[in-house]
Amino acid sequence: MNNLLEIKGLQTHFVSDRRVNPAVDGVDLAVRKGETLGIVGESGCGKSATSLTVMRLLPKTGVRIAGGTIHYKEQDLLKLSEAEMRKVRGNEIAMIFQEPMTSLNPVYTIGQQLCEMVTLHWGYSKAQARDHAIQMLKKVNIPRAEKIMDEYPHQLSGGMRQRVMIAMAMSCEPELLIADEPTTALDVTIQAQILDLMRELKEKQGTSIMLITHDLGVVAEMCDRVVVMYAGQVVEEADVYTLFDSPAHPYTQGLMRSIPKVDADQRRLDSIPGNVPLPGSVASGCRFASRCPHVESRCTQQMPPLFQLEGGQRSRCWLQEEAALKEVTA
Amino acid sequence: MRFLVRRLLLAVPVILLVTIMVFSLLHLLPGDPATVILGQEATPEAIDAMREELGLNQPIVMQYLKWLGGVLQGDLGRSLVDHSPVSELIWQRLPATLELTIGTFVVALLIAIPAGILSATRPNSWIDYTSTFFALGGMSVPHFWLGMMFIVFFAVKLGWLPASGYVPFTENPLANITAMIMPVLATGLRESAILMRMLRSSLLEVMHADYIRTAYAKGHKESFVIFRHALKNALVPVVTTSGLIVAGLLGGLVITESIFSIPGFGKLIVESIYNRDFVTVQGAILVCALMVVVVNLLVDILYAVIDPRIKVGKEAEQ
Amino acid sequence: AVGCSSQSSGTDAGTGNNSAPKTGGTLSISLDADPPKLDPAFSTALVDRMVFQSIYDKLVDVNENGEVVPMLAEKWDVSPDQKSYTFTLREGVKFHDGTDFNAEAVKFSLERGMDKASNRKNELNDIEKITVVDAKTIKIELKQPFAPFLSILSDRAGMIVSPEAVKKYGDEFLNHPVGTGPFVYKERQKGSSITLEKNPNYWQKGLPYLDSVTYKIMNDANVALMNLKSGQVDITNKFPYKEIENVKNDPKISVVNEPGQGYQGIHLNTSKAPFDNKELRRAVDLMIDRDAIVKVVLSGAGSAAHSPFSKSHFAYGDSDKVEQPNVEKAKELLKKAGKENGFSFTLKLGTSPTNQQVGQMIQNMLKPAGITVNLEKVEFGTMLEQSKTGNFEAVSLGWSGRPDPDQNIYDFATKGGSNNYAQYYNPEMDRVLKEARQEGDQAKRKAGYDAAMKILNDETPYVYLYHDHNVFGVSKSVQGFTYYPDGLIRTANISKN
Amino acid sequence: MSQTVIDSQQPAQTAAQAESQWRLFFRRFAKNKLAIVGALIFCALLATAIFAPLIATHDIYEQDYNSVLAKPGNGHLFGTDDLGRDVFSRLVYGARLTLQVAIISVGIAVLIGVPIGLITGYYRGVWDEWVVMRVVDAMQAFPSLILALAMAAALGGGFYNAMVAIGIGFLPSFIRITRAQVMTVRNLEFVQAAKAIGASDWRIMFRHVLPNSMAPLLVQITLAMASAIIAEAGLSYLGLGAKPEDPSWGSMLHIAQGYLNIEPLLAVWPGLAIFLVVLGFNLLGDGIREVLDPKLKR
Amino acid sequence: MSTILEVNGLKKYFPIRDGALSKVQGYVKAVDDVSFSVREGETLGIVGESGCGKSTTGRAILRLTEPTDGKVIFQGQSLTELKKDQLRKIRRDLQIVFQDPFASLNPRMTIGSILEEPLKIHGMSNGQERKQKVKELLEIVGLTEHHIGNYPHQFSGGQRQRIGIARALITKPKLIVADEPVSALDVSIQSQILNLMKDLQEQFGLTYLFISHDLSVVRHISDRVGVMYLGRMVELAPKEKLYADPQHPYTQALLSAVPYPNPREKRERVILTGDVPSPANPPSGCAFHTRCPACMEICKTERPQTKEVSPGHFVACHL
Ligand SMILES: Nc1ncnc2c1ncn2[C@@H]1O[C@H](COP(=O)(O)OP(=O)(O)OP(=O)(O)O)[C@@H](O)[C@H]1O
Ligand SMILES: Nc1ncnc2c1ncn2[C@@H]1O[C@H](COP(=O)(O)OP(=O)(O)OP(=O)(O)O)[C@@H](O)[C@H]1O
Ligand SMILES: [Mg+2]
Ligand SMILES: [Mg+2]
Repeated sequence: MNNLLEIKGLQTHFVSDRRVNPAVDGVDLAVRKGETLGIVGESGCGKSATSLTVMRLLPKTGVRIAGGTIHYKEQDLLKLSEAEMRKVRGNEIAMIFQEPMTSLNPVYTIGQQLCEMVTLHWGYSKAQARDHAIQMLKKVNIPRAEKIMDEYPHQLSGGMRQRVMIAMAMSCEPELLIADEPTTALDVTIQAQILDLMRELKEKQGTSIMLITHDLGVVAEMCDRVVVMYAGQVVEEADVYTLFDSPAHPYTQGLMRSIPKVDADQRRLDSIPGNVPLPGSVASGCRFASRCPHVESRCTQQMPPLFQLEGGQRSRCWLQEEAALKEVTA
Repeated sequence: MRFLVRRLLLAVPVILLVTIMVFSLLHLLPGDPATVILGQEATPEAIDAMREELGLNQPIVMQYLKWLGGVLQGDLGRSLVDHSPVSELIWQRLPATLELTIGTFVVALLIAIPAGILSATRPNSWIDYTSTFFALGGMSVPHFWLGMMFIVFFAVKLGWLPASGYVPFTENPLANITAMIMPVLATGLRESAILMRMLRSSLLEVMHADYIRTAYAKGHKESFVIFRHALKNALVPVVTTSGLIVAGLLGGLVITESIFSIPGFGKLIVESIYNRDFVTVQGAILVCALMVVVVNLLVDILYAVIDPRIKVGKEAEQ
Repeated sequence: AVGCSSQSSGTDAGTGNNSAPKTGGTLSISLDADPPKLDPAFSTALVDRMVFQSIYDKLVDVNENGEVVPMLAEKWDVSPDQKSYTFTLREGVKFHDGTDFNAEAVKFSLERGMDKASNRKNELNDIEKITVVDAKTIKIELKQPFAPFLSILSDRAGMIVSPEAVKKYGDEFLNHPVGTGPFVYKERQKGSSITLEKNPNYWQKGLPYLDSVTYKIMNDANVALMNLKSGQVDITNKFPYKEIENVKNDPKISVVNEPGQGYQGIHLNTSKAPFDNKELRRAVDLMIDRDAIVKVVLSGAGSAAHSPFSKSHFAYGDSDKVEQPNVEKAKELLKKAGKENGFSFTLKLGTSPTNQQVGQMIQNMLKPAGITVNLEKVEFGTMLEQSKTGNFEAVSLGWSGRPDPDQNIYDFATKGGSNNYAQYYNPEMDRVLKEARQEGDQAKRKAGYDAAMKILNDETPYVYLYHDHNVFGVSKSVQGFTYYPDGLIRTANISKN
Repeated sequence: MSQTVIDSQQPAQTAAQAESQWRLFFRRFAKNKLAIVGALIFCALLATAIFAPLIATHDIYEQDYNSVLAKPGNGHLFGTDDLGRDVFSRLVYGARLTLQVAIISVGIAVLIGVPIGLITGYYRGVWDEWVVMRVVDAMQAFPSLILALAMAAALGGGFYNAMVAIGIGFLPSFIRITRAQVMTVRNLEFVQAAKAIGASDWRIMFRHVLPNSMAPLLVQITLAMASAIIAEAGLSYLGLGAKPEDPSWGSMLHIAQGYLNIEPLLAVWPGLAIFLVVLGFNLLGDGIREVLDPKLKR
Repeated sequence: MSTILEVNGLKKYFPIRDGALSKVQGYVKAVDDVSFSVREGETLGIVGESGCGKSTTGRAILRLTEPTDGKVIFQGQSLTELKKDQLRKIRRDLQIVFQDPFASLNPRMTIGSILEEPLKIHGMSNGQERKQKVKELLEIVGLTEHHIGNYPHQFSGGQRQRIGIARALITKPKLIVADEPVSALDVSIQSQILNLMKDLQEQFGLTYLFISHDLSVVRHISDRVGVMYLGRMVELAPKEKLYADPQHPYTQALLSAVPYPNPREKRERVILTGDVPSPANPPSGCAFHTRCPACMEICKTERPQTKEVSPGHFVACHL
């Protein structure tokens, strides 16, 4: 199997006020070596929670990982000790966050923050680390790399900071890069630069990327395969062409139709009525049922499994029951 | 340097205002200096003569300007009561108060920093609850009462420490330290509580910051994340509070000073108010205000040292 | 025989006073307040006088029995008309700064006290002229006979300062005091301590025994006591009354508890309602249970008062008889004043715990007669001004007392007297008191004061409450401590084991 | 271009389920155990103050010279004081004074400080920068106890004057906090929205800005109440403050200090009472802060 | 169609101070000489990157921030010259919808009182009628009268934005400035709101000034589109023209940077180098010259004039 990361039946529950919020409720997905996997879905559907669970960076209290496994290479990350996990973090799996503005420590220079990585994981000396850091900055196309080393985050623009974040994430040559909405906070022209850079790095270093976004445009440009999440679950998975050509799940379909197009005029947009249900509020049945145009009685009673369709596509909708191949994941 | 000069210049109107406030406040006090200084048996003639001599018959604005003129030439005037130069009185009283202030502050920091870190990094644990409870308890004990209880316990019952009586450090360091233990603890506990709460909440806030998550994502240990990445960021509000505490202590130790009979600055001011020794009060409060200005300045400089985003000179509006 | 209140007699507080006094050592005396001015001419506070006893000598002193005895003046003659005093001065006495003590210095010091800026002016008002006869003789002529004159000279007014030092330091003399006393001023830490050193050239041979004396300022009597117990202090000038009983059997501490010369009481403002009415003043006076106050507030360290004269004054006697509280009689008086249903007044009092206790007790005691007392705490400076300007109905303000009876009554009860806050005026009173101060014969003077008290106790511009005792805590290692009726600690004879 | 995608899945509740901000507040508050303790202490204080006549066992003014400084027992739960009065009953009535201290002095600070902070923070400008804030600076450079002391002396002693003095001492902090808060809130979009619909400045200040600036003020109020109680005790301890016969805890301490060696319990009771009540206010304030502080939400 | 709003040479400079008391160190030229007009019933879209002054333009038009210079004429009245009181009256006709559906509703007021407030302020109708109007409007924007007593935090982002729109609508305004009304919303919700806004426009004959950074959203809703860069309007044209035939190099780059939601269409992109300069220190001449792929000498020194390259198509470029 060439899966670098394989998440099975992951359940991450937030517990507060004695209320359980099943933010991630049975997620299955896999990232293959060298590919870019896109994860899309509305706000709050559990994208970040999933990725933080992989990194084991969730808050210490108020969280329960209720089930599932996360296999990275041969090991289950959920079973590693904290010390073992620290060796994975940054070194083998790196992460970039959405907010480049706040993800860098404001009181240390860029250089100080960049050097930490290699001194920690690779045991570099100060001088070596510095050289390496400058190297990395150059790789992410930062002009005046030497000077930037001694500057503080607030002296850089958002795009620059995100480059620094990427440089930092890449500096231990991780095998997997988790990018949680890396460009959402940036302007389109800057976003284009960053996406370009990520593509380039991926091609050069062969890093696998798990790209979380809510922007289907970004998905279309960057990803090989896409996982669509809705209310804590994976509702559809497909390679990027299939997804845009023939989305199987009604939610994906609705999503596609509700985006205004920059290159075409539409009188009216299609829209999905209603709101995403509160996590845990749908007791049974399909979580999308209340907004689904194709809803049937079964939908509200029985949760559809993730049907395996042709071409590696998967969809969590009863409509696909017939079309489904034999193997069905619950 | 330019910044320092400008900051000090900016402090001038504040200090002028302080002096005007003191001046007016003192003159609102019933009981003029001549009456009070001369005491019970004084005849009206003696009081008049005294008023004349002290220049109290002049219009109040003139009195103020005259005093101010002296101050500008570096002369704080002479005490109305014993004619000694006010600056000398202040110099005599400052060491004890400074010692008390520094001691209090050190005690506060020694308690607050470990306790604050422990409770912020283990929120809602028993450590957190205990230190929160003790901190809030510490904030709630009237420190003069604590001082009294200390005396009862450590001095009277156990006889470990002298009940009171200040000995200058230069005279007898050991006696000085034993005499300062109780007062420093009595005030230090309270201030440590305040600082600890401040550190806890600011550290808690910082621990939720994105860059802390980044630090963890790099694979750092928790202790490294806390001490290297979080603590420095959490210090700004702590420094602010420290500044307020130190500024408050300089003139605010009156009660501690009177419980433990420490000839301090606060006591000087209060005694002088009671004696209607206006010149001394004005001088002392002026010095107090100046010290507050200096402390604030130090706080600002510290801000800039801690946080590169804050340029020295940017007013830190709370 | 420690702590007993044997009348007007000196009490040796030390133990084993049979052995020869040891020389050397430092004596620590705690004072309840920081002496503001170490210059007798400008001194305003009682506590100054404690320190003065060590630094300055006076022309005359009082002995344990309150009698005037020689000090810097070896002897004196009084002219038959009582208006001229000729003092023969001790020879070979030197000031601390090495200059000679002589008649010029005496003249200088007295005239300094007569200056209008001096606080002694009032006391020395009657001096007409001072003449230096020769180096060891000085003659003082008075405007009119003035019986308290010698008593006055036994206090601050009679202290002789070094003229050279005054010239040298001017205004600052009070911070560089120079006298002829047994101890020399060394330094002071304002608010904290005053240190004196032995005067090696003291005129009394062999004295003082001690090497140095340190006065430590301890505002709180309890704190002072703790320091006494722990040995940081040898003598305390104030003692917590409630503790007197407790230390009775203390092996290390003895208590000296002796009548002082002062009294506590209440000025009733006779110039305005309600106390412009004599009956109401009398009613208040009548309702007060002084013994209770002495017992509760002073724990017995005092005595009920009905006159300004304590047991240490020759004028003490029947005038000080206290009536027991009497509601019926008080109500009658109220009725006579047209206030059957009672009345209310505001009593201003100081902020000390004792003041407040007394105030509350009085409030309580007047209640049965229907008199409501509103207590108002006033900070001392404010109280002083309001008292002097008559801005009060009743104000609780005592007097620390002076050796001569005149000094305890004259300015309080005569028209325009500096302490006559009650603004009381009775020409008969003025006459009687004036006579008494000019009379040389003590028996006649006493009769005069008895007469004055008769009037005063009838008209009651001032409600005398109690005479407080001077209570000292003395370590048993202290020897030679003698109580003087002026309540001042004389250090020359003290030694320490 | 901050396209922060904000959680849009909050439930649309029906009116029946409607939960006001306050209810939410109380629900979160109720989870904070320490804050509950604080609230309980506060309620106990309130109850004690209200029902003092029922709780007290003796007339608090009745002096008994034959049993001064009695030890606890003999019908006196906490013993008697220097004038033979029942300490327990005096403590109970002292709750009234303590409550008054807290309410009056902080009330003064709030009634004067908040409007000043509100107006200067809203309009900014020369007045704010050169007058109000400089005066505030000057007041803060002034040692607060000394300010209170001098003012208490100037106003002529007495309980209410002490209150005023303490209240004025709190002014700077109330002005500052309100002002800082107002300066944040006035830039929020709903204030802009109010302006856009044509609301007058007055309406914006009092209807939009003020209610949304209350959170830190509420915290400050409880904490200031705690300090007010300590400050009054301090003033009483220095001999100013309440009337001698009135059982202010501070003046009880003042008197008790004279009997530390003989009857330390006399100092213990009022000290404990002050401690408990102040602790209550502090716990309450801390609890409110935790509940309101969005940054500490977890 | 007549012109309802005319903006002429609008400028807004924010002073930069070093500390509260010190001297002004310079200015952020948030809006620097912007002119355009809006016709009755149309939607004018304004796009541009973060910090280019879109919001400031919107606010300065409404005088929510006082413009530094320039003229704003609304229905023939010069807003910039109005007194405070007159301005408050005219605000019934001129409304705004904000980006942040969380911050733009007073969290301490119920929906009912939020919606009633404008009516109260303008003394429109009595209590009973007001309640009625609020109910009607809630239905129009897709909520129900059950919601009247609820507080903002009890609603989802999309619902809140509906409330924001309702508040803007309740005084029956002529022009609504919509400052990124859908940027904070999820795609599926965004389309609901866009549809609602379009419906309302038809129903009430509204005019929109629609501010957004999202080119596709602007394209969808606008009739004409203006592109802003660093406080200046670089291009303004009917949307078909602008999207089909962008003239300004910046517009071209912007359009090409938008990721297409179509994996098969890998276009040739103009990727701009560098970052948007700070408006506190804008480049000389043409503000875009530092990033422009077709920069000429003249661009560095001279600020280009706005030219009408074809009817209704304005461009500020030396090319
Ligand atoms: N630390 C936390 N404590 C409690 N609940 C949390 C926490 N983090 C996330 N959640 C909840 O978990 C659910 C999923 O959140 P998550 O952040 O994974 O969403 P997301 O898909 O990343 O959304 P977005 O696009 O807004 O980033 C949400 O309902 C959120 O409220
Ligand atoms: N009150 C203010 N004080 C100082 N500068 C301001 C102020 N408001 C805006 N600015 C500055 O003016 C410039 C334009 O801001 P504006 O908010 O109009 O941009 P925008 O195009 O709306 O950006 P966004 O897409 O981020 O909302 C920015 O650089 C901003 O920092
Ligand atoms: Mg997320
Ligand atoms: Mg904007």
